[in-house]
Amino acid sequence: MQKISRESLVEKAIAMLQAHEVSAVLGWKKGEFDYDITPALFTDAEDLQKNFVWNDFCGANFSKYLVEKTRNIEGKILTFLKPCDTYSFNQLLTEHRFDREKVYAIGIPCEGMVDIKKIKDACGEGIASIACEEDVLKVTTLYEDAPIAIETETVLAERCLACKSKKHVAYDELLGETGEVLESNRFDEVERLEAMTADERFAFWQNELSRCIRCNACRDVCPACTCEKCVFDNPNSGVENKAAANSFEEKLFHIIRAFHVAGRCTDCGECSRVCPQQIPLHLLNRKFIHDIDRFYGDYQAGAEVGSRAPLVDYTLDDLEASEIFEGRDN
Amino acid sequence: MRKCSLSAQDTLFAKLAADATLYLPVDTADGATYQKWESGKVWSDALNTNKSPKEFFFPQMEDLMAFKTAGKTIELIDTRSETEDFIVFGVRACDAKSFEVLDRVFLTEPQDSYYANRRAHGTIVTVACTRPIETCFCQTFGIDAAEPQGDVSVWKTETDLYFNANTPRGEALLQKIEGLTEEADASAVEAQKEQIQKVLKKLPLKDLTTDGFGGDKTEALFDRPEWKTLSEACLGCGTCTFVCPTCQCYDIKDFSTGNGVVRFRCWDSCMYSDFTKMAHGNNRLTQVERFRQRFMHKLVYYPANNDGLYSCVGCGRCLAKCPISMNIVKVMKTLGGKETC
Amino acid sequence: MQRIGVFVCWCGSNIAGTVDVQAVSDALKNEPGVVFSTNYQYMCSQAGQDLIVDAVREHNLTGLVICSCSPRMHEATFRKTAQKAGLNPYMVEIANIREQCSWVHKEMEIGTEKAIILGKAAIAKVHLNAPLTPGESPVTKRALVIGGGIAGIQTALDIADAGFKVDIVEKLPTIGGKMAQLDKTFPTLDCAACILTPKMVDVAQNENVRIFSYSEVTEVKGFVGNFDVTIKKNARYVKEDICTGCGACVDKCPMKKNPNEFNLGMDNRPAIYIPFAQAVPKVATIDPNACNMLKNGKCGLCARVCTAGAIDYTQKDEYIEEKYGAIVVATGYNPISMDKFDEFAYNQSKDVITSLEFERLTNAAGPTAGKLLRPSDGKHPEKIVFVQCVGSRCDACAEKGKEYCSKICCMYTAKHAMLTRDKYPDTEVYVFYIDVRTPGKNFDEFYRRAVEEYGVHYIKGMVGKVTPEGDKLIVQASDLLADKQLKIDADLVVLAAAIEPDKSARPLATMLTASMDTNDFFTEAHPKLRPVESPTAGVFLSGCCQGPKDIPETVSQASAAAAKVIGLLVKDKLTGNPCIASSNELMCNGCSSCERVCPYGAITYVDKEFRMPDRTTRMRRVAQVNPAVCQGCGACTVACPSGAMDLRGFSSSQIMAEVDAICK
Amino acid sequence: MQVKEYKPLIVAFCCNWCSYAGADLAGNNRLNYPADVKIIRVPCSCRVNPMFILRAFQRGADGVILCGCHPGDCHYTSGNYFTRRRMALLFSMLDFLGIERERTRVEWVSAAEGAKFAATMNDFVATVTALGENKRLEDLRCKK
Repeated sequence: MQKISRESLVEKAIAMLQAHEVSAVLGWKKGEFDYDITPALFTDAEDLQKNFVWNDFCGANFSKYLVEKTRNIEGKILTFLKPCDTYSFNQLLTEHRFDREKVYAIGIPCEGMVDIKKIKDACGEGIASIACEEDVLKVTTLYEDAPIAIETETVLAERCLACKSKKHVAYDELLGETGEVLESNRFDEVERLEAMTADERFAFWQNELSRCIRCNACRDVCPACTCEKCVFDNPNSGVENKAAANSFEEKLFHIIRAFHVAGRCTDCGECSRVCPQQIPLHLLNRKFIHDIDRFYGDYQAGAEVGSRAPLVDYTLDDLEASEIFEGRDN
Repeated sequence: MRKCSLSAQDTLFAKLAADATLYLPVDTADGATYQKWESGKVWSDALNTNKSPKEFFFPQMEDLMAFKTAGKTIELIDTRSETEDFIVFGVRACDAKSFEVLDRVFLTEPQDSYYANRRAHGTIVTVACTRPIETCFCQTFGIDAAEPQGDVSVWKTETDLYFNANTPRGEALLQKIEGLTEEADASAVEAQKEQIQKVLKKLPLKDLTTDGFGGDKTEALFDRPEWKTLSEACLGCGTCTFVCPTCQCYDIKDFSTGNGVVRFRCWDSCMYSDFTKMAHGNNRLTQVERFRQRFMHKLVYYPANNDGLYSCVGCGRCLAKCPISMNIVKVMKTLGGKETC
Repeated sequence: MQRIGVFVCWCGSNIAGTVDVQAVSDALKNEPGVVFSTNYQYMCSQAGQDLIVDAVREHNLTGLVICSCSPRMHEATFRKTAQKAGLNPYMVEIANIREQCSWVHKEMEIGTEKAIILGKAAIAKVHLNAPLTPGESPVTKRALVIGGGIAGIQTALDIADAGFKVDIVEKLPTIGGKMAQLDKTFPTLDCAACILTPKMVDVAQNENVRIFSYSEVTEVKGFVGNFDVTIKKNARYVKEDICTGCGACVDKCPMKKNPNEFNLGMDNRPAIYIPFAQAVPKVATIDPNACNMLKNGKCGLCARVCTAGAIDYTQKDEYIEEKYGAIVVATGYNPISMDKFDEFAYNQSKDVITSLEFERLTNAAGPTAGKLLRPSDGKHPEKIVFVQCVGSRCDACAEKGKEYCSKICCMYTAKHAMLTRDKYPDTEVYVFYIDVRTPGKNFDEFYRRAVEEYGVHYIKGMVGKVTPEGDKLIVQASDLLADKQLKIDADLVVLAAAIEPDKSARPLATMLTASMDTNDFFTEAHPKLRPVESPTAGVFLSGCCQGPKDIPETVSQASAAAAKVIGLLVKDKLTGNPCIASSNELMCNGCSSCERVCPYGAITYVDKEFRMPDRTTRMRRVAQVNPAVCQGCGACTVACPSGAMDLRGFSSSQIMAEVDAICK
Repeated sequence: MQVKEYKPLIVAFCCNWCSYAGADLAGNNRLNYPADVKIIRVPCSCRVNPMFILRAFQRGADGVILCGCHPGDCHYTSGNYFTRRRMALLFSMLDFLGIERERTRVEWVSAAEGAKFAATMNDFVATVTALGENKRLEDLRCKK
């Protein structure tokens, strides 16, 4: 259950729309079921009243939409930003990807979003309805007579379990409270892989990446991937491909993509959320983040606008490439 | 109708796998996928596999031909080879129907020999869905989850597997396992069908109809303003296309290996900004147009050219997989049912 | 499709000894696009070059591959040959089959095989070569020198003497800099003023030189040959062109008690002042923080006594915009603050002074008229302790001081010690040092004279503490050579404070997009080969802004910088290197990654309207490379995630084609 | 039966100002190193895109080495500092994916270090030869 109510967001949005302070509201729209929420632009109060949703399923990060929507919409856009979204928001501003003046950003607290896959694993397929209550989700299914209550905590998305920050690093206004940067265990899985032998790591990634269907959802949802033309869509880039012919091309795509967002990725976790094949793509990004932290000192992309990403920076006594494995024998 | 005890499953699979490669859905940590059966692999009860079985006939990537270069000479190489026999076991009714959609594209003249080759060697064994889920809407397209088509239909009960051959190829397959099966009456199957019908009536999408769609609705639908809002959040990725059992678009590309060129085809998505890009540019320049194309094709253009057959089978994969949860159901509910223009 | 000619050189037996050149030219003849292939004994000879020219004409060749020695040897030669044959010179690629093949491999078979592969790589690359033309930009024939110390003066004089206009911007009311404050100069001991002031006069009188004193640079735009600079001329409340420098106002000014900067605060000056007698320009300046008229509107005495009518209390800061072709940074240095060095009691006793203060104390124009007297009581000091390396060569971990050697202290301390002993032989002089570093012409001899002829006590060891006790300063120190602790009751302690770049350098570096090291010294374009150029084209370095220097070194660097400036200004047009980065504006995201890795500040962003593929028109921020500034390193091409940035002559597709050919 | 001796394929990217000149010097001094090393000249090590390195592996390279000026000596002042960060991170990622870390290397070779260039190449070839053929980053389509 989210601490801030849907009603207070709707009320704010309607007020701003009616005062002509903004011309559109970027929000989460009610879906077919209780869990399939779609990002949408609302322009009238009625639509907001009827279809605006704010609950435990509003995982989508809106920051990237601002790149396109600020171009195509006259006037300001009101957008609601969860703490993790604000990092992407700042990073995009650092890279001049949208006009800050065209956005009214409202920071809202987030208690973590749930993962529908985990709910299905817990309750079985055939979800008929889900009600978000305090700390509990009440799930009815097509095959169970009684509703099943599951603790929200147990079905939180992986990325929320390892939440890096409850602090809003950008906003025009806060609704509810902002929190603190958290100590998280988000690098544990990276370290678990690092502790494996090279053969084991190879087998792990071979298994994961071989499932990739190159739908580009990871790239297209990624707030760091806002290139006018992606190298993988550009026949002149030398790496363009539409489908991975073999394990080399599977690796090529994901290595280069991770490299291109290295130092710019805020670790929002959208890539893994949207992957239809459930490949833990965020681990590649986290590997880069973890390495950057270890090699060059802690750096959080998006923590502040205008900060210099580690890959466009250097110090005279940086680690040598030959030194990165020192103290590791696997 | 033949039946065999569920406990004899493995013997049955071993028999089938003896002279044809047998594929069936197997559970993995990340959902069910079709895998080559070998001893120890367990047939999954999952309703939908992650990817549809269309790739058995229309793989995501396949070589069409090759050129070998040496100095200034170039030699053309036919890379085709006759496919070996294979069986796809455990196909759901919706996916089974998708083969008809694909056949109408690939097997009409000029026939796609790569597809035809595979189709000629594949036997499809379907299975009835006892536990359809909220994303299922095959009924909308007249598909009966209790009566799956394919070469052989299978009903799985608590204790037994029931088989019914629908085609000569299916007959041949049943022949092969005759020793492992016995003749059976249909009462258990009928009971199951009834049960399935009851569930189907409970499904949230049971009332979804194709009203307002069909081959003659181009004008009525093309300029509807709702396309804009529907496509508003579309990321332009290819997830819906690639998990869809009926999407059949592909791109043909050349890959230079250094010693020659491999000409291959791979799935393409009309949601991509570079789809059918030609020398003059793209014919659909905005995501609204691309988004509209995908659904107009499934609900209008395809039926217009294929005797009213829709190129959606209601499997629900796109409902489950779309990163932003925009899908054909939302499109149909928004645009359908009305005769406005 | 290119029509490629392949020319395999034997280099006598240098190549032909280990590579079957006939086999190489035969094998490469079969490569796609190759219409002509041959080999010859010496391709770089006149006959060899003629062979190439003839082949180009006969076979209509569009691209050339020369399999020969290193491109570092003869690339330029063969480019000229191509030009002679009517081709663009950049349609040539060299396969290095000598240094990197025949000379490092022994067996003919292996050498030949590798030479063929290297040839194929060059062919693959030349397929993608495009004609390149260096860009041209005009040169504004005027230089700007920022800083009017000896470095700036020398640079300006040399540039002016070559016939170019040059402007000096000095932030203080007079030029002259630190040298003007010095008493004598080492190792010759001639008086600083005697050698500096004539130069100050020269520069003031040189008709090619304009001096903007009491001014600073506030904005720099543009690039090499074409800088647009804004100079802020601070209001000095005296009309510079009218003031005669008579000094009547200075004498009459009632606000007399203001610390005199020129004497480092050791005496006072009035609110209206001329820093020193030989100041250039010799005009008065009103200190607005001290002047009663400016603060309270009461007084006006100076205006009344000024017969020339130069006083103008309403003067405002003035902004001047000027174009320059080259900029020389000569912002100089300052001694570091002694605030963090409590152990030396600098802030506790007036008799602990820095070496620069010592200079003023011994200077005839200084606060004591050149008599060496203690600042506290005006008595003659009988025991003086000089402490070297105060704040120099510090441990990186210590949070005070500098890691580097300030370079000049050893010599001026020897000078101070020697001069003291010379003038006051009764004075005992101690010098504490870590090392004495005196390389330089006549430097070590100078130091040895101090020790041997003048009896200065040089003690290797660091001073641990200075404690004022009564009218004495108790200096606790260790003598490392004798391995004992010393206590000296000194009358005067002189600290050789480390020197650091002037504080104005950092913001200036930002304006100039010139890079600095962690100590805020400007970085050279190359530490050995281009020591007076900054990596930013058109920006040059003179004097201590680049690193600690003594006067002779400063002057030679100043002249070197001037020579570089003259070399630039003498050109009517600048021809660039055509192998530079260029941005595909349609693909550019405007994300600034490229700009951040560019060492030359060659990349800028413009908002530009584009017609997009979806038929909309959009304002987009896109990167543009200034061809006059880009040096072609390619750092930006990798920083660019979309691949919009590419490098001409070394494009991504060219390099990948080479990779493919090698790995075939 | 005759077993063909395994010869690795090594791609060496050398910056024009230091390492390429170092390689030239190795030639001038007739210092041998295996012909398996093929050099590609780039203006600066910072011109080398990770895509080039992966491309080389795809096309059949068994090892890729990047040579540039020593830190502090870059002809373009800062190029090799960026190279150092990029390659440290890229190599770490390749290792994370289970690709043998010995197949990639960065080495600073000045124009005066002909001997170092030859020694480096000898050592790198020996290391890669011991590893054997690159299997983990290969593209079978590119094999003959």
